[in-house]
Amino acid sequence: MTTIEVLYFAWLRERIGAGRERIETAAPDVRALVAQLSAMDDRHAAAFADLAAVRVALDQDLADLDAPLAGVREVAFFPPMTGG
Amino acid sequence: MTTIEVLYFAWLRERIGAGRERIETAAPDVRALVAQLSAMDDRHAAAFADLAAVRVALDQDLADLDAPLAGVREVAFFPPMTGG
Amino acid sequence: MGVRVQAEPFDFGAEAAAFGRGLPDVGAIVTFSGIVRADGGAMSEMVIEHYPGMTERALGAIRAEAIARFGLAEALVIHRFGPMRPGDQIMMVATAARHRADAFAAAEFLMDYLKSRAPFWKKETRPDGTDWVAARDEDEAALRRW
Amino acid sequence: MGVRVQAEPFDFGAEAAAFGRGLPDVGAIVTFSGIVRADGGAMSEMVIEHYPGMTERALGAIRAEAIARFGLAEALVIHRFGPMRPGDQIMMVATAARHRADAFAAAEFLMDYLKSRAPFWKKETRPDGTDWVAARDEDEAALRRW
Repeated sequence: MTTIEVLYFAWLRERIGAGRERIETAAPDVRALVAQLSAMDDRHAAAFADLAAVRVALDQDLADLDAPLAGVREVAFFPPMTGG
Repeated sequence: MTTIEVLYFAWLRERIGAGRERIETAAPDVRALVAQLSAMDDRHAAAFADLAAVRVALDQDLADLDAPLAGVREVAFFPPMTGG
Repeated sequence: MGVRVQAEPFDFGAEAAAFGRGLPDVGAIVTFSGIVRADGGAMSEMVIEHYPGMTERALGAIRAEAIARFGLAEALVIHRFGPMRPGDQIMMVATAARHRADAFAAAEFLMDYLKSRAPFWKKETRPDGTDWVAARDEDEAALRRW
Repeated sequence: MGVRVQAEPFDFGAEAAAFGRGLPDVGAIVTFSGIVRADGGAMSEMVIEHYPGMTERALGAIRAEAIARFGLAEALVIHRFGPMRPGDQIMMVATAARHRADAFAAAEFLMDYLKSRAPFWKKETRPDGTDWVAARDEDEAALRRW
């Protein structure tokens, strides 16, 4: 078990009701972490209901859902970006 | 015979030694006018020696060497443009 | 100094003028600026959220890639976050190169990557409510040309 | 007001800022500015000759075509003539559109046509003498993409 910071932005943040939480996890990859988070409560389940609309960054670099979590300290979930 | 203003720019102006001259001509098209001008003296002949390097405008619109001169009052000769 | 992420408005004219000063052997400067559209009065406020830390990191990487790929003499990215109103400047990029083709291509490259790879999210307030702007398929597709 | 041909220098930053003000429903502004390159010190002076009357007419037509083709809200062309030194601004264009693709394409279109279809000629002074700049094949080729 390690402790990671999980961050949420835009509508993921709003659905979950928090921008950041500290999570104890043994998840080997992002997909397993998402499963753990989704099982926490209805808010998390709603936020991750459509994974095609969710993007992830590991320690501030874009990654995909199958990326391993070994050594990662900060995981962020957010919708597709809309800057510019 | 009609009278037209003939203008020269850039190295055509320098070779001919004048930026503008009034020419009496019966030339039906630009090519005939070029022949008339080239026959005037060595300077004009030198300016028109390489027609591939000469562009023409009739009354301030780009045209080509076969364009008719009927009704035209101002003919300008110059090299390919290099603005911007 | 080539990337700035800030809540404060910036002066596009002053930034554009300062960007061009003193760059040796630069023949071409291109700027792009993005402005909040009113959409005929339908949009009253926009709020931009971002991911502090990752934003600077992502923009810095995109800028470095543009400089290397197009041989730029300089490149600048400024992007705001927080609340904005129609007519406000959201962001700008500027590129400087010897020739115009590189300056144009680099500015478009910066914009295409910034749109879909820098962590910003827009939320708009319209008469029927407030909602997050959906990403456009053509923005993702635009990346494929590079 | 969309075309200016002048001997005097212009203030790029001020022009760029003024251009963007008060344009309704514009989301994207692109500017290009052309600067006299020193070419590593090899070029000491440039003189631009033009064809008064035709210049304004040609630039006006190119601008009108860009506005129509790309649905621009506004477009500006400023081009200087006369003597200039390395680092001086030669010219600028600015385009305003709803979306960035049109603003970028219109600015490139304006530049491509202006380069080869507006009656300007550059003469450069270098250590080995003074001569007219030759037109580049790629500038003529650039027109074929439109």
